[in-house]
Amino acid sequence: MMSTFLASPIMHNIFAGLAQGVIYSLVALSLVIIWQSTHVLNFAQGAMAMFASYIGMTEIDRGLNYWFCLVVSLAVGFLFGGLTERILIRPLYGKPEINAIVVTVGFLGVIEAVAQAIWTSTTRNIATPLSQIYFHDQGRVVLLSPFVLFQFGLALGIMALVAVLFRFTNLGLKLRASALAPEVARLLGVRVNRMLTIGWMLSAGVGVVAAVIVASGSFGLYPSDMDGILIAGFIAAVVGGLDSPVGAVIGGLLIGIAEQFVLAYWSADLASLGGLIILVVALMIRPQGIFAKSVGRRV
Amino acid sequence: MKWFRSIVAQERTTARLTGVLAVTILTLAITFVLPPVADSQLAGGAAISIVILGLSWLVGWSGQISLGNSGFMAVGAYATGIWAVHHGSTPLIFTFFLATVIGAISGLIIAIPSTRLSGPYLAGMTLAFSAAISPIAQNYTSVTGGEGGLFFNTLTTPHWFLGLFSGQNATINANAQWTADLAVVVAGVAFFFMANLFHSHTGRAMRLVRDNDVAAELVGINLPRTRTVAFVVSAAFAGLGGSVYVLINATVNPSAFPLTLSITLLTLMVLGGIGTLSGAVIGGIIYAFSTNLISHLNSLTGINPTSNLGANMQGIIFGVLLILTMLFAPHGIAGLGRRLRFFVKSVRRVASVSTGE
Amino acid sequence: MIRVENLTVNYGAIRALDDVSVQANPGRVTAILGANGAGKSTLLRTISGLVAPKSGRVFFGDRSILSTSTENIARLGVAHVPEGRGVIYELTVEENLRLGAFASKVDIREGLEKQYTQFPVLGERRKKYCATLSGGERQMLAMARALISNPRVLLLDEPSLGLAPLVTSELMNLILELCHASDLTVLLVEQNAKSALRIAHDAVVLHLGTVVASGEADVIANDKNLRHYYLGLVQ
Amino acid sequence: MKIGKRNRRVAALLCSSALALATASTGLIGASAGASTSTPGVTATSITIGASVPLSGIAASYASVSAAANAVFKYIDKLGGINGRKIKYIRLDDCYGLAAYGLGCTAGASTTPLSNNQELLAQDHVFATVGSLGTAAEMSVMSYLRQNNVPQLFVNSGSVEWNQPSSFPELFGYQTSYVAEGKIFAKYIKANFPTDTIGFIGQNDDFGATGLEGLKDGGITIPSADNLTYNAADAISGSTSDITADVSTLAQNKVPVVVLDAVPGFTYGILATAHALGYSPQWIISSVGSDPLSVNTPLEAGAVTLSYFPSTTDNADPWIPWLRKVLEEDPADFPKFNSSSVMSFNELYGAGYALAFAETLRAEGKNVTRGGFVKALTSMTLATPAITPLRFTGGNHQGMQGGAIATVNSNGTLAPTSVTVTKSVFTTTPFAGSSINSSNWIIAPIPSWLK
Repeated sequence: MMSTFLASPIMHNIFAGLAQGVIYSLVALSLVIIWQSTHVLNFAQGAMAMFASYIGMTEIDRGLNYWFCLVVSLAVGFLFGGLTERILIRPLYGKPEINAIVVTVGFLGVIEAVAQAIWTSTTRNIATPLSQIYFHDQGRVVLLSPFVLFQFGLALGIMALVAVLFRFTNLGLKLRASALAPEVARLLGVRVNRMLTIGWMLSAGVGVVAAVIVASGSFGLYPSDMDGILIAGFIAAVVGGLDSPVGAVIGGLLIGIAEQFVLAYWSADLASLGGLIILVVALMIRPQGIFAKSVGRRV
Repeated sequence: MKWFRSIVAQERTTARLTGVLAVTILTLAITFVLPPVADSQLAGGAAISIVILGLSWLVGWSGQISLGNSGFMAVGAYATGIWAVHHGSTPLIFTFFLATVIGAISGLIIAIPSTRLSGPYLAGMTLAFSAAISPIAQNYTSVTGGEGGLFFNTLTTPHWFLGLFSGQNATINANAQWTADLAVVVAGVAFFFMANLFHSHTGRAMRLVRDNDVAAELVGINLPRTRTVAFVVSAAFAGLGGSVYVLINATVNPSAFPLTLSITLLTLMVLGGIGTLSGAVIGGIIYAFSTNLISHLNSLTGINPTSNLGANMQGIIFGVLLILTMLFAPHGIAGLGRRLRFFVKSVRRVASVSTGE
Repeated sequence: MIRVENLTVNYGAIRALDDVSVQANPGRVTAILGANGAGKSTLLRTISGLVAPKSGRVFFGDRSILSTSTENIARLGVAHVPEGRGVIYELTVEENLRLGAFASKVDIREGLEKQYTQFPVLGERRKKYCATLSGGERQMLAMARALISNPRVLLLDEPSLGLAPLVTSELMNLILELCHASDLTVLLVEQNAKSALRIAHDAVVLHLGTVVASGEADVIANDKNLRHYYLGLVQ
Repeated sequence: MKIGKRNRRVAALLCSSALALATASTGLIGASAGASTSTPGVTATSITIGASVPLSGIAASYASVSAAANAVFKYIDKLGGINGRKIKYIRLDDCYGLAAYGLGCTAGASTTPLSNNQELLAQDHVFATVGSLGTAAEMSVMSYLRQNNVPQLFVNSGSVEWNQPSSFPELFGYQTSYVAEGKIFAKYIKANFPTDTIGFIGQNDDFGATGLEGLKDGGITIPSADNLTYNAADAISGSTSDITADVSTLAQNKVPVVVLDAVPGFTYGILATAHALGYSPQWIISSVGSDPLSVNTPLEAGAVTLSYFPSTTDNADPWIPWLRKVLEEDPADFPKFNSSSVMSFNELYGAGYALAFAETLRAEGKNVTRGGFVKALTSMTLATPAITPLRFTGGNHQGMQGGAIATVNSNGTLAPTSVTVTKSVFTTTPFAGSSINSSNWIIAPIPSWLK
């Protein structure tokens, strides 16, 4: 009984939506971490993650282990995030917020062009150690595979790790304080600049996890593979509230499922409208995102 | 007519008219000197500058950010395209009017749910609009022509204008210049209108709302209505710009209006300088001619421009230029000029103070 | 302990402090008085390194701290309670306190216990978000957070702002007590000159960025002209 | 000197306009060069042609098509050119017509197929555009080129739009139309899977729509449940959800044969998704999306496709070693190409239209005009590597008429790199009801002047 339920069309759509949704969630989470600390909307977030996953994951071609390559990608992501904050973003603090948009858009262009110049735009196939073949149940497909389960586990693990880090560790407390009240944090001896760099590193790392999942999936790795996902991630972050990591995660899952249901029951061409409808409805009800802490207007 | 007076400044309208007219005529004169390719590029730049001006008004004067202006532009563009396919022979002025009005209506539709939003939330809401345009255009093929879009050929160069040209490439040159001149004239009209708007009652109210919405409310400004007006005007300009843009290109299709175009518009506006006429002009110039500069820089590297590295070098240079401009001219290129003037002025003042004492 | 010499600070074209010299010693409360815009907060912010002066020198003991970063000044033992108290509303009471302990090598648990003993109200509300605290409780939290790192210098910016007279009076007594108990150097910026002068040992009067008077608090408090023109104290 | 506030604003705008003039002038030096004879682009010693093609962005893998054409032209130039004229081939990047607004596209903010064509005509004074790529991109410049009487030759697309001799007399297609391809697939299906249900996944534009039309015209009915499309724009955004839905629908219905009209990136995605679903039907893939080097997955092995060229590893065909030699001699376009490199269909495809252009130009003789070129092109037999005739007439500008059924091999490495092409070639026209003829494999002899 249970198993036919898992293979039912509705579960089919829920699994497909969740598989896409956790990717959006991770990207949204990474955008939120940066937004909280530096109030920068990083359009290059997806491209940075793509680049790190190219550096790490193409090592598989040299016969290296998938897990090792994943760790390499993460390390490159951390480094990349930190350097970006130090070199490109730091000069922008105190400047109009819109300037950061231009810089990150420019950076996005540079990263994708460099990636195409090095690796060309041909899709790369990443062989995963876990099978991507979906489970079958009495001849019917259940839209879950060992890799998809791993994908869920990895995403949940990363989200939990981020939550624990922010909520229960001294580093997390310093990160939050630096984001909420940088001047006060400095007066209390917190090295705020270092915290901002660490925030970008963490955020880039979370993005890399999303990019590696994308690259390992059925569309492979190519230089623009994160473009659409970044936009969906941004929408998810806005739906959840840009200062709420929990909201980002839930927003991502919502958008993933909404897209899948529009696709299945309305029109494939209009799939992306699913997420947009959620966005519009959410903002009309709560103008600062569903999970925003309502802070009164400060005069 | 109260609403009309509220958006047209009463003072110094003639002065502004003279200013815009001077620049328009100068630009028209320049089109006679420019090679035809540059004329074509200028035409596109003029169309985009109208859109940038509308965005600049929204961001610079009312303090609202929008990622939806490519959507408003697409609405004006499709209105133009659909009209041109069915009624190709109507006077252009009517087409422009139609695109402007339909653009404004789309702005109204987006503004109503957006007045309570700000910052990235407003960006998200407006992005939803521009992101929806492409799938909708693809889905309703019978009206929009789907993926391939619509094709029309409405811009015909008049005979008297053709007569000005002779020689082997006469038609090519004449057509290129005619489209450029047409786009420049439309842009001139749009810029004149905006110059007045900047100094109108509405413009001043807008500034107050941007700088301090609480104070604005206290002096009796209706916040939602002011914000809505800002959107409607911005969308009307985008609609007009989109109309000129597709008439120049003789085709309208979804891939011309990806949501990344909104980000590009924002980028061009910031590069030029936010909230000023000259900023929008510079943004249009960057749009039109940056490719030339980039190709030139690319040729300096000595890499074969058709190789994989060479073709992508173009994008690398573009991105690097964007970043460098923002790092070294954070208030845009127009702002750079202003800062220079301020610097000269303050040096003079310091000099006069020290000698005066 | 804190010595400021010939300090001049500009905000753009506006001169906020002009050739200001101030000295504050351990075990003494030094009040910085003056009207709104006199440059009191700027003085504290410059000591903490939040504002870069145009000229002048700032010493912590014998060490010049002019080019030291805010974070490192805090780590030296300068606790600055900024205007508006600087309590982070989105964090809990305990998180705010823990944050205060990072500036020194003090054991966090011990520090927390000590502050909860000193301020029992905070102990009761340790899991509450600061947005839910009253003005007096927020001030207590700000004090506790500053004290948890066992600082040697305490910079207080308008602690009485928004407090009821009775609470202000208690607060001032506490400041004096702390100052004596741990040989603390206290720089107390106040618009409420009366309360400040009641506990201060020394006082400095600022007007439009310049020092118009400095010396023993008693002397300042009894100068009629100062009282009238700069301190707003009329009998 | 005191300048009023208003005047300053005017001055600023004037300066900006001057800046426009200055910027526009850079890169345009020498704009008026060439064009000394009556035919644009033709001088006594050279002929200039151009193309707007994707060199960067998602379709950049097609860059090797025009690169190979360029290599052929350079080879011909080394032999002395055509009637004493060297061929100058200008290739401009248009990012597949996906208006280059940043993401994934690097051609520059305002570059479009139209702006590229304006540049080719007004600045480079090209004789013709040769081998420009993309259906939507080339449709957007048809009228412009027609207005200016510029031949638009060998458009790289299987749309039937290129075959309108009465309204566009200078417009010529090149590859077999998607309709004809569909019809030939239909014939193959009827012969090999007469009783099976057939599924279809196509791009939701001209490509998918006309391909499906061809299948229907060939007598294949596809149940509506198995007739699926994906959003072409998703190719840019990386959205995968509709592909997963499409493939799982076919998998649930256990459809044994599936026709794919997709670009290589999506062919990859579809094959990988099907593999994940444990679903392995017989794939029949359009030539547009089947090049094994571009699809780059062993999952493609066994798939059937249409080929208008011999296998790239078939050294018995004289064109293969000839083209390898040509590519090796052009290190600027093929930097790392050597005797052990693998050649893809893209290179054969590009070389094919370059040869067609060169041969026509040669046939036209010393006196070159656009009208003369079109006349020569519609009345001659072209020798190209194609195994199906590339032939134009006054009434048919489509280009190739068919191709051979080919199968993708697995050669044991990670990616399959070879294709076996059957020896019989099918030809047909895009017109409804026209019959499909089976003819012999053509190996056109390499003209002696090219050796």
